[in-house]
Amino acid sequence: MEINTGDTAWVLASAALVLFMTPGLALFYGGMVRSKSVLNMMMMSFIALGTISVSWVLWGYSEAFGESWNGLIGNPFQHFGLDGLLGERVFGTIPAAAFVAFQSVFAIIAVALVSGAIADRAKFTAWTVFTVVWATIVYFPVAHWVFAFDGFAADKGGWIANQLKAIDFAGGTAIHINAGAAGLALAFVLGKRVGFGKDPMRPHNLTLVMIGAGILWFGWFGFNAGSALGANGTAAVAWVNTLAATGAAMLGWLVVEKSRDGHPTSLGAASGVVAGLVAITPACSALTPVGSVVLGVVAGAACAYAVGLKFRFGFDDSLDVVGVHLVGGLIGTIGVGFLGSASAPAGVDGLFYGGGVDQLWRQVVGALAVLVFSFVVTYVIGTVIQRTIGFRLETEAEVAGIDLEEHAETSYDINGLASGRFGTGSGAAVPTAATKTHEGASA
Amino acid sequence: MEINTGDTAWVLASAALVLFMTPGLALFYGGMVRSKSVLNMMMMSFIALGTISVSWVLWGYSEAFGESWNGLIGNPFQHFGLDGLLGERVFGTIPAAAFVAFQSVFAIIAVALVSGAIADRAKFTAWTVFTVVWATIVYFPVAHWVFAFDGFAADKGGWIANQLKAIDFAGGTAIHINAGAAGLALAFVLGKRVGFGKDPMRPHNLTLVMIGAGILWFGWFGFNAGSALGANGTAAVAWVNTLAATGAAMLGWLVVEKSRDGHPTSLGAASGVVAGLVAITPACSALTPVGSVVLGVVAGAACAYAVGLKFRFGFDDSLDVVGVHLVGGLIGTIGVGFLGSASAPAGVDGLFYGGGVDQLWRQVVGALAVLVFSFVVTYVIGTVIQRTIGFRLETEAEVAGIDLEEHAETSYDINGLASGRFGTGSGAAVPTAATKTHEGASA
Amino acid sequence: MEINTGDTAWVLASAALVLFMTPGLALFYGGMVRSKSVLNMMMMSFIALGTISVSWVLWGYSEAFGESWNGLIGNPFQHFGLDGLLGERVFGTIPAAAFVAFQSVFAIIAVALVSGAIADRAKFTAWTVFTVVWATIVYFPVAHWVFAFDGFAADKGGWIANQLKAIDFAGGTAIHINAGAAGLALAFVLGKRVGFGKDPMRPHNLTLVMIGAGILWFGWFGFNAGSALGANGTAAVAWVNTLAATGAAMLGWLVVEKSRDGHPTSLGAASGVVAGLVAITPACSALTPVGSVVLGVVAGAACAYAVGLKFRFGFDDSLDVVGVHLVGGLIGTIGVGFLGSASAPAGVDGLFYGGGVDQLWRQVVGALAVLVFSFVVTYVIGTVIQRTIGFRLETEAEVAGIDLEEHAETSYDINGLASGRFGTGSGAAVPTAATKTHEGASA
Amino acid sequence: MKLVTAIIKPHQLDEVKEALEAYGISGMTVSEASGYGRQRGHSEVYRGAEYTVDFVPKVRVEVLVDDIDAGSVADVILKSAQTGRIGDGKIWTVPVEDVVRVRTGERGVDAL
Amino acid sequence: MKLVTAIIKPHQLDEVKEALEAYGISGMTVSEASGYGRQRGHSEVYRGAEYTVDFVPKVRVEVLVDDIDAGSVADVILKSAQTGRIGDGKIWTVPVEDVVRVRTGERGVDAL
Amino acid sequence: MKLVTAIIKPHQLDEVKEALEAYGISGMTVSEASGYGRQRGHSEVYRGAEYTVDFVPKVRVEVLVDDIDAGSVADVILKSAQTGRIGDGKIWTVPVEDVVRVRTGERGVDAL
Ligand SMILES: Nc1ncnc2c1ncn2[C@@H]1O[C@H](COP(=O)(O)OP(=O)(O)O)[C@@H](O)[C@H]1O
Ligand SMILES: Nc1ncnc2c1ncn2[C@@H]1O[C@H](COP(=O)(O)OP(=O)(O)O)[C@@H](O)[C@H]1O
Ligand SMILES: Nc1ncnc2c1ncn2[C@@H]1O[C@H](COP(=O)(O)OP(=O)(O)O)[C@@H](O)[C@H]1O
Repeated sequence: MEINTGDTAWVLASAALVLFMTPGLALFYGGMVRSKSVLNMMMMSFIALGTISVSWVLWGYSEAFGESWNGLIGNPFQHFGLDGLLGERVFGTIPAAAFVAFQSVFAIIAVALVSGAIADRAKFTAWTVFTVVWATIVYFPVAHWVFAFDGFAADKGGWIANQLKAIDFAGGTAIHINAGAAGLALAFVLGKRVGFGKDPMRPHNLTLVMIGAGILWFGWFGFNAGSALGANGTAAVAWVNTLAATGAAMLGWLVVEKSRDGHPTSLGAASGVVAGLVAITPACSALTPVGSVVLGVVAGAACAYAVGLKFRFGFDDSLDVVGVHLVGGLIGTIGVGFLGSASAPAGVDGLFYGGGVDQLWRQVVGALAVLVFSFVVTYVIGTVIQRTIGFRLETEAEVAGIDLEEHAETSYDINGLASGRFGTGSGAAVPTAATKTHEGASA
Repeated sequence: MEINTGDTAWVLASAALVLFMTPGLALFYGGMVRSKSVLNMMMMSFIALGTISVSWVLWGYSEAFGESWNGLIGNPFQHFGLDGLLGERVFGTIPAAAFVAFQSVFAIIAVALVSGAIADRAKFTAWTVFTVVWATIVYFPVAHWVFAFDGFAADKGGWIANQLKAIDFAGGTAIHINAGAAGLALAFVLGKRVGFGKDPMRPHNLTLVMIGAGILWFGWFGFNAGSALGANGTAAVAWVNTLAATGAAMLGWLVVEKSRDGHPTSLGAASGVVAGLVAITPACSALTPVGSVVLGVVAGAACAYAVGLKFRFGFDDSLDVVGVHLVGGLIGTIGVGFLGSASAPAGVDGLFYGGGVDQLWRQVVGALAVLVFSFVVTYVIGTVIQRTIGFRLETEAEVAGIDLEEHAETSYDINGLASGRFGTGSGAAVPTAATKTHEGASA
Repeated sequence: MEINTGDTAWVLASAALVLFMTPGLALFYGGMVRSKSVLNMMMMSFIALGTISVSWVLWGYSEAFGESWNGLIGNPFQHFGLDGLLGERVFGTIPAAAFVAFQSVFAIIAVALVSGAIADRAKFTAWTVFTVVWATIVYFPVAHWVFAFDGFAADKGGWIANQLKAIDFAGGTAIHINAGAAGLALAFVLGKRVGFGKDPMRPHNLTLVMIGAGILWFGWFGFNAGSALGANGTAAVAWVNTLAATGAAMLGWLVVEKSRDGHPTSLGAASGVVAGLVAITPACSALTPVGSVVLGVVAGAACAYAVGLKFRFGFDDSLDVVGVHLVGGLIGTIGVGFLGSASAPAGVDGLFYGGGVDQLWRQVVGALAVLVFSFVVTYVIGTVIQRTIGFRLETEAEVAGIDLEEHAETSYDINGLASGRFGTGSGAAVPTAATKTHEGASA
Repeated sequence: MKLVTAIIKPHQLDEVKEALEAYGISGMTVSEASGYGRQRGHSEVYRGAEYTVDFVPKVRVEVLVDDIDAGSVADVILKSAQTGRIGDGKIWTVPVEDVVRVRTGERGVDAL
Repeated sequence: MKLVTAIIKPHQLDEVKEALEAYGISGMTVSEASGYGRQRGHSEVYRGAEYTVDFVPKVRVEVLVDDIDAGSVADVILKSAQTGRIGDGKIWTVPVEDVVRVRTGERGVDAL
Repeated sequence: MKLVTAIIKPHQLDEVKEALEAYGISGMTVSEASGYGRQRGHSEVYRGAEYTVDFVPKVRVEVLVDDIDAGSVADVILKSAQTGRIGDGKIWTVPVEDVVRVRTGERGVDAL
């Protein structure tokens, strides 16, 4: 079959947009922690760009989109190293490699999202190991369930897409519920930060948070509208719904803040944006724009309340992966069962549009299946890592600051007055001991 | 009619690019104010992303592109909630929803631009109300005048596009003159900041300004080249002209600075970039690349002088919406009348290319019509808001810092030494009073 | 010939992505210097956006892609001012102007890259002059050698592309080796910074570095996959290889750091990303994804060592243009000769895939030719500038900070307590002397 | 000699500086500080969680003066720093045994 | 009157503040400082080049007190700032000749 | 005991620190300051509007010393901080009544 260049152009552009979301997430998360842990926070996202890129190319793609084993997992050996996907192979209307590209960045950000739950206290090596293990055991299979449609990249695909037929256009279950449930599990495994609920841990740089939110929104158009895998009417509707729901969610969050706390905040606006984006992710092909506005307002307002759950129940989901991604993902996924409209591209009426509960129960089952699977398996993975190489940082290092401990770096040196001495270190390609002579000093 | 996937891909990508400009503007503006008001400055842009997204979906699109009432305004009820635009409907060569998407982000940034004139001193709620009212009464109608071509989205469109036939490819009048005139009106309504012309109000973070300028330039390729509504030769020429004029404008601004003040500055470079982008916006389909260089140099140099007008005339257009957007928009719009070349896609010769004054007077009339309409109506809207709910912040709150007053947030906590106590607040989903016990403390 | 809208859409989007890389580079570089020189560092990139945009439109494009003079240089007068490229002219499947657009941003970033070698100590006016001279004498000709294929934009193109037939898909030689060699030459011409190898010169803002690295990676998909000049299978494979090699290079760099210095750093992650992007640039159409992973690991690890060379040999390549771009560019360009696989779009087997040394020697010759040419000519240009208008800043100004000296600006004013007095300055469009009365003061 | 130290509101710094200049004081050292006292801090709210910041920004001004000037300098600062609202700050005076100008090595009153 | 100055670890600030409040001290001035002493700094590595930072972050707490309180205030700070690990800091006391409250012009003990 | 305070140019800090170390001083406290004096500030220009910054960055170094060391310590700082150009700063000495090491509670000279 011939490729369609317009569809290909849009998918390649979308893939780049989604890649950009992970650095965006690094900034969004990084701005929210204290200045002594911003680099580690950003590194947890960046390392996923490294480990998951490589895993994806080697076995991840094949595990997600290779020939299905009972709808549960793809054959990881079939396309090992992307074997057989470089040439003239076409999926739908685009080159196979374009589909590989597009799906790769979903895997990366799904992993990076989880890190928000364990800010400031995870050993970096342990987290690095976790990214690979979690992707392999949790994400790639779940992506298979949700994104592998029969007859597209392989004859047989995953059970949620093909048997259950839950609608999840761009990954409300596979990405957000999945990452949210995993974050919750890790928050339990690692325990609370020193001083959680007592010390003030306010965001150290809200301009970073806003940059991150801006990049996320921008990239999310690739995430959602790109999931049409072509430049067509479905993509355009997904685009518009992504705008409408997100704007509405920002308003929803801010109205809650204004009425409850007295002030609409910039962190609230950024958080509302993300909540709206999460909620519309599964639903963007299934709702009308007005339905999207409704979904957005509900998601924004609900998540604004949900972020308080961690204080009530005492788990330290530091940057609210649960409150925003799990809750937002549930609202969006289940919301399709209520707000779906046959006039939207997905063509399915939800409960409120006279479609009964047929689609609703599918959505609920899909959402819960991913939630439970992810939570349980992640809890096991996290526990094994904690019991073997250790996951949680030592208390003293955590208090002194994880950036110094794990990365030997300081995030900012704005005034430039900090004194210090220079050693050529080992970077000089000469033995370290010899170079630590610190041959002079003046700040 | 069939959609063209290549055109659709480009329009969807362009729409995302233009969406990204508003967070970019937030950073550009945010870096220029003092650190005590950066969050409010960014929030004035972000809230437009919320309110205008929703307004656009509900009635804004229809008001701008619904069936025309005498060339002055579209029928706001025809496509209320984007009714009738989701299906197979095609405008030109793209899905109707793609056009809706592309135009939505123009509305958002037009509103956000205005905020630069009233930095540091506007009540956030009043600004929020203003965004909706101004979009409804000023922007949507003007967009109709300029962007609604007969027979594209509706049979009859706006008077500037179809009767006057002024050339405004991407919105020099509808966006920049419009926002600039509105900014001027609001600067009068709100009055000067405390200490204007006396206190130093230097930019608190020029790296933010540069990030913002970079994002704006990047996004502006969607703005200008995307306005071709297809991936064609016109788009490509618009792209090249957008580069040429902008680079030239940066040089123009810096040369003025170097010769007048002794130093070319980074704020000058960023400002020159924006001035060039503004000026080439209406003109990018009508000029040759050499013509674009000329327009850019003129715009950069002229705006470098124009930003000083506020000190001479004593109005506090804090971030130079007048000096850059109004002046740059006028130069670009009227410049088409001089520099237009029939060899460019628009195919019209200006005065300098032997075309006489025919196009020139059309450009002048279009520019002035928007300027006067926007200034007058905005002045009225601003005054009504000031007299009813109040627009201007209390002096004491302004001096203490609008971020704390309006958003209860602090932008940066870089050194992390700030002491403070934690209260679970109302986010804990339990009554506020009970949780303000501040159950412990250690920084 | 008809244009293909999908190909055009992708090339226009790619061009915008590559444009975005230069502001990204400004941040990447800017974050690495001390806070007293961040603005100058960013300005060295920004000014290239100005000067090279204009030079490109006037004579640069024609010099690079006009009719060839012996494969060495294009005719600079043929398309002066882009004459003859606006209309219906088509190159391959895209409008001529789209090709002009795409190649313009390569020229800009090539120039900007060089600045990393001479951080903190170059007179800004001299650098501005250098950008134009270097582009004209070095970059445009080298771009002709490498990127001008016979029969595409002109009948006859450059010698590396057409006679030597070295594979350099997106500019490993023309951009990275070229800029790296030029940086080395300038580092010699300007000499070391005051305190080099003694004073601590740690990065003042690593979050900026990470933002920059994120933008670079994002934009690089346009750079590499866009170089297919169409939305096709080659572009898709280039995209996937760009992901795989970059992720692998980050891991390679971090593993070296972890084993050598004890800590994987965020600066290392960002640097590894760039090293990987550089290395895969020439190779992205010629390798399999597995080959790309191998190339990436090698490049990341090798560059992690190569950045230490400057201390050993005592040249102050401040931000490691040599260690990352020259070394990375050599690894990628020559790596094609080893790792090239006939199953990739370029269809050439390298030494490791049984292709013998045929392609290898071509790669080596191409790489060395550019390296030597660039180094020698740049050294001459730099020396002439130094001997005439002076290139190196005065010592005292360098120590006090180049931002204040050259741009009269301060990068950050975060706490806002800095006292100061306001003068309307010359911006008020009234004579400076009269306005320096400082009519009052209170911070 | 004496060292007169004043903790004042940041906004009053320029007025204090000008008043001191007018009085004939040509040098001073200024630094940032945070104050705790009758003047209350403020609350911030992030994702619904409330933080109370107890300290308010202040500026410290230090002036080395001759013994006979100490009282008047304190008065000059007092007048120029006063806004009458809570949190205006404190001024205190400490005896100094020796002062040296680093550039010249001059000592005592000559070093001021 | 006396000025009691303490250089302490940043983390102890809230405890010191609360202890002083409990003792009845209602005002103090705090600022950032960097300390050099037995407590070592740390090393950082950027692109393989090592930097040694010798100074460690500290907080300076200053309290103006009546003569008779000086000793007890120093003791209160001592107890609340102590962690027993190297780098806990110093407390010193300096005689003060005069204190003024800027807001009211009150002097001496009334100004505290 | 005495407290020797020096306001110096930021660039001289490392030299001062090394000179003090060489002399045998093992502890000190450093903080940022802004100075006003003979040394002029600078002008900045933003969109044509000029701002004059009057204060120049300085560093404050404080050393607690035994009475007999006070003079020599001031001299050591004097020599190491001197560049001979305007703005080199001041050194002054203040009497201290009591010093405590927080970690151990040691007092007086033992606490240094
Ligand atoms: N006992 C004290 N010792 C040191 N500084 C003090 C003391 N009391 C107050 N201050 C400083 O003076 C500032 C103003 O004091 P405050 O009690 O708020 O107002 P006022 O002096 O107007 O009654 C405080 O912020 C603090 O910096
Ligand atoms: N002689 C001194 N003069 C001034 N400050 C000092 C002096 N010695 C120590 N300090 C301060 O006290 C802090 C703690 O001192 P240090 O020697 O590290 O630990 P300890 O007091 O527990 O032995 C130092 O960081 C420094 O700020
Ligand atoms: N009277 C003073 N009181 C306190 N600090 C002072 C005084 N005079 C000068 N200083 C400090 O000393 C610094 C250097 O003083 P300055 O007059 O600029 O140069 P110099 O001491 O070389 O004549 C000033 O920046 C300021 O920090």
